[in-house]
Amino acid sequence: MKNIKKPFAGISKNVNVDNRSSKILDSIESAIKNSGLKDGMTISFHHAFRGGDKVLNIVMDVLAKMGYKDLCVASSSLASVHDEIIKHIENGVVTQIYTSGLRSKLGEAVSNGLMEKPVQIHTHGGRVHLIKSGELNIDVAFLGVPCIDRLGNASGYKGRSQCGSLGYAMIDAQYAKHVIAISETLEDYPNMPASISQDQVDSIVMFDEVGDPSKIGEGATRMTTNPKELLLARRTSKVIENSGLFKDGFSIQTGTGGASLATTIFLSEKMKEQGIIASFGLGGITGTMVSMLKQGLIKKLLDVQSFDEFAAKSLGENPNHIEISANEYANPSSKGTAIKQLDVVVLSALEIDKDFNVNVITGSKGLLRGASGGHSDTAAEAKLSIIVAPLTRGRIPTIRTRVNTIVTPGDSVDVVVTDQGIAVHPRNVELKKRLIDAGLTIVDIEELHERAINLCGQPTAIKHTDKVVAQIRYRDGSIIDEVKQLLK
Amino acid sequence: MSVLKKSAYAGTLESSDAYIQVSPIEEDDIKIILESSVKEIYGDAIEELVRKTIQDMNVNNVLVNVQDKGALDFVIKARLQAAILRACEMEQPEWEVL
Amino acid sequence: MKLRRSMLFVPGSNTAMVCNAFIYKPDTVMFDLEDSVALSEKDSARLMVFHALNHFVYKDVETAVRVNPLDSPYGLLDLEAVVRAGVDIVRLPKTDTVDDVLEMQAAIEKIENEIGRTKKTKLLAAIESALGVVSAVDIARCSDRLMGIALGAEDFVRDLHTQRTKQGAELMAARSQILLAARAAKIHAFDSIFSDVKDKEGFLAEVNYIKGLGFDGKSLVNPNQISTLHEAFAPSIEDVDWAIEVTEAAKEAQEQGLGVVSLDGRMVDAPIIARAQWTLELAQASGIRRD
Amino acid sequence: MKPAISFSQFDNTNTRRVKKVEHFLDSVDLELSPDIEVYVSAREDNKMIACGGLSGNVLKCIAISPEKRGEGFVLSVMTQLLNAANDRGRKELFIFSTPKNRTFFEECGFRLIEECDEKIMLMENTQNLEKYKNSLSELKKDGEVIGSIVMNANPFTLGHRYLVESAASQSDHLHIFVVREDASEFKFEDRIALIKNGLSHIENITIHEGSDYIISKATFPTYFIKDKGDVNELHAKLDLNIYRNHLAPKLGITHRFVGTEPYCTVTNNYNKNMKNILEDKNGSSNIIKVIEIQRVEYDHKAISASRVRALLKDKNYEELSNIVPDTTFEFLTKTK
Repeated sequence: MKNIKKPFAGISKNVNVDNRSSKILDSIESAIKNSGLKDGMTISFHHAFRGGDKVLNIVMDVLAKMGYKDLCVASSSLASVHDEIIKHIENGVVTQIYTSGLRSKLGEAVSNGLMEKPVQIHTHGGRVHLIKSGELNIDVAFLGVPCIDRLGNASGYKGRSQCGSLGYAMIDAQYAKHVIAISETLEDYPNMPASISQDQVDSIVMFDEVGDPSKIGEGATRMTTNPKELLLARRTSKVIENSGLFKDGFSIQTGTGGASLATTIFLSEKMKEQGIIASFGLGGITGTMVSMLKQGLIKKLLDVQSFDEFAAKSLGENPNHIEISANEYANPSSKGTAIKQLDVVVLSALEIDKDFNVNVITGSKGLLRGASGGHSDTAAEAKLSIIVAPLTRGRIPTIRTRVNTIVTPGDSVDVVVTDQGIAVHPRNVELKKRLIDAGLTIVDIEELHERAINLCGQPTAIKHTDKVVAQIRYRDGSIIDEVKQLLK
Repeated sequence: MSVLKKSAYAGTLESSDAYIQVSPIEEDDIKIILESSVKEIYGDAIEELVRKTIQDMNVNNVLVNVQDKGALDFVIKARLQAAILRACEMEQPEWEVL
Repeated sequence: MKLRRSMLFVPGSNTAMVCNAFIYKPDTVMFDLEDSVALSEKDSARLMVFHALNHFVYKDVETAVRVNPLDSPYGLLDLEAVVRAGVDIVRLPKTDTVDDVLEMQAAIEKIENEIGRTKKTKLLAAIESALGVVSAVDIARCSDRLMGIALGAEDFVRDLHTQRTKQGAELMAARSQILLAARAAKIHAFDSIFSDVKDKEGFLAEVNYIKGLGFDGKSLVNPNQISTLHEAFAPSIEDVDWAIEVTEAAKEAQEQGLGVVSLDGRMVDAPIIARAQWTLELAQASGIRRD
Repeated sequence: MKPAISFSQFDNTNTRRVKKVEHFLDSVDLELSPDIEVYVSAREDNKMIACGGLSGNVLKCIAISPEKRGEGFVLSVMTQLLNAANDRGRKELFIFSTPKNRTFFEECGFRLIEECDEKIMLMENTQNLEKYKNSLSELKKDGEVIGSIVMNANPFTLGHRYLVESAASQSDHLHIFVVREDASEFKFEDRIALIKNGLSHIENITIHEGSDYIISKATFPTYFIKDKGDVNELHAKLDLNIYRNHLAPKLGITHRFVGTEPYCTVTNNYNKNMKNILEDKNGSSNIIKVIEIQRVEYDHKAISASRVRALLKDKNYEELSNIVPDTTFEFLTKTK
């Protein structure tokens, strides 16, 4: 009997009350030390604060000061506020990036060959796939959250820096080996219901500010007065109305941007007129969608990211406004995604080619200046994917012989709406007939292309070196296209 | 041959427009300085258009400074012709050559 | 019969507007070289409009140009440019008398002859003064080039010593006179602009009002007003039903070689058939109004 | 159908309108720059919504009311300003502003010359800096110690001569830049002539007619600098960074000589900044060693140009003759 352990060995009553908040550490340095982060590892961030994010820059500065090198930064996306990461790349602190998008100075620097390893551009759904398939192995996640309790229950619909849905952060909280939550508002325990749960968080650090509220909402949701955007919106709305899908119980996703918001507004008017109620609105949620929910035009909103303060606020207040994770939203290998139930998605484009391929990542000069986001996820799964773009932007033609970079393959695009004509993918014979019968003028995409080139002239090709600066990962993880370094 | 009597300008810096300045020079030459928001993809085409438009107006000895904000060809032409007519102190162009 | 519901004003010095106006598909694009163009930009705006008129994007839309008065240093130069560039309509600035029209007509004819233009440039007279309104009947009938007369309300109310109101009582006399003059001469009648682009309800109310009076259309300052205007001018489902019946009856009569068209036992004469065809064209262009 | 926004142009004698500009600038936290000659302003519904001014070849006081920002309206305002400048034959223009406005002005054809501390930048709308730098390259002389002096010499004194003589003796070659601005009592042509005449005995020097790239304190604008305590330091930083990063490398300059400043705190501070900036090892270009040379004295007082000007005013020619070279004395007595 000598080897038999005494039952309940080591069990004692926890009488140390201070210990109850032991997750809260005094500084980000100690949280990093505590995490076991080493050179060469992968750290992650999320982009719910968008242009108002303060977490990534502060954390990166601390990591640099602590002497870390060769880190892989996996942020669900990057905004222009993150240009500061350039210096950490130059100094060798960061050597690899996974992101859905990059723009402004960082996009320019990467396009000009800043990094040795190509940036991996993934979709919102594809990011979850990369994480679950093991390619993207997050060692430490730094998750900024608007409010939290001492055990780590965090949410985004309260607090000064309310950002609404934490749909992207939820994935990192679930899969990262070590999770550091960073917040500015400490709520009493239990801060529930929570988006990120107490059993996922290793440590907590309080900052003065995790976000700049004025920059979290990407501009107030107001109706555009730009005539071209209104024209595009009116046309897009007509396409949806006559698509055959516009009936009670249909579902829709639209983005931000003047034309997209206006489409939603024009469509609501038609819904009221015809007594149609949508079953759900999906995706990045805007104030316009929230107002449709309030008016009873939409039954539920499924929100992976709240685009403005109205959406963020509604998420906390309205039981029919529901937070979903990126895995529930769009991961192609998920057991169930909302986009598979989606009828109509309205998307934008920087370039579209004669095969309906869409580029939303590189601009006319070949610089990285956009985001893949949910573009190809939703285009692939929605019953009707509509790409809305002006035929030309100033002198820059949107319709090209071949897009600079493919993000969304033409096979998943159904309709292209421009200010100078609508083109339907040849696959959609029935849809084309419906739209023509409704009195819409449908033209071949070649005709749109020809018109654009007649207006602007044939652009000369952008010159590249052979060096690959970014790889565009399709939602299943495959490389759909590569971006090469610009030749100066 | 039309002769530039002075420096002149036409156009605006607004998007889709061009601001064009022309000045007489001594040499028998058409010198072009081009700044353009679409220089990477249309720079050569714009220079060619500017040169041809000036030649068609029978002008030599000119320095042209083009600040292009993504203007379509017809806009660049209109601005350039306006600047040259002003520099030549001519009220009316020969419409046929435009 | 050409639809002329919307005539979109495009300042000749506003490059972005000149480059984009065609996409909004107004019935007529009207480039302005007069009031909206600063004196220092008269020459460059004229060149801009000249090139726009020659551009392919303006080949499949009716174009008009408001030129400067012939007694200004710019009027004749404007005409030289736009008549050569093949403009469809020259809009006269302030038209007070028959002579104003005839003088413009003579100047245009001279240029047309010089360049051998065979397609006659049409004229549109803008009535902007009390004198113009009382002369409207004569003005409307003085030239076969005249396709319509339009009310220019801003200057007109100043001439009347009053100002514009949303109700528009101050324009009542002028609108009636211009409409009657146009109808008597069988030319188009256009109402003035509605300048408060933010006031959508006010605009719609005015559109319905002038449509009710019998105007063919209206000048516009903002492309966003076009869809509202066109929708308001769209025929109702009853109108379209009636028009289909009339045209079918006419077709039938023609096929059967009958000289008289009858519908439900009543005779249908030529103006009614023309009106029915116009209604169908309108429906084609604007859709059918949902009331 | 009149345009909603109307622009107007007027000069500084139109006090009524200038006053309105001043009010408008005040509403957007800027000040009127007193040296502006020509103004443009934009009005909508009789309310001023934008303004700008021209002073020499510098565009100043460009402001747009907050509700009109961000819609490309700045481009219309800049067009009007460029027109105003062009009408006066001024095509080579400069803008001093805060670096956050950089992209705005780049869209108007301006390019950055230098920016400092996110607080100030200088831009130009030509490629003149490049041209000037290329012209400097041609004047480059070989040697281990390539010295330099920047002087205003208003007018040239024995103090200046002593500084040049000492510096030239310590250098293989010495470049002298004469500040080009006419805010000084003596015209630029006169100042440089006196320098040339007073230094004809020294061989290893090149005298450069100063360019727009040596920023005179007199023309340095301050209307957008909120904390006036920063003005002198920002001027020094901008001027010295342009000197170090653009001009000096083209001539291979290794040293800068400067006279000690016993009286004027502004100049003294400038000299301190000079040491900090030109000798900063973290800079993007080679460091320039700063050598201070003790001012030469006469009658126990350091010789200075301001003393010369004072004596001239008092018509004290005798004392004057003791602190300026003969060539300068002749000039001063001849013109008076």
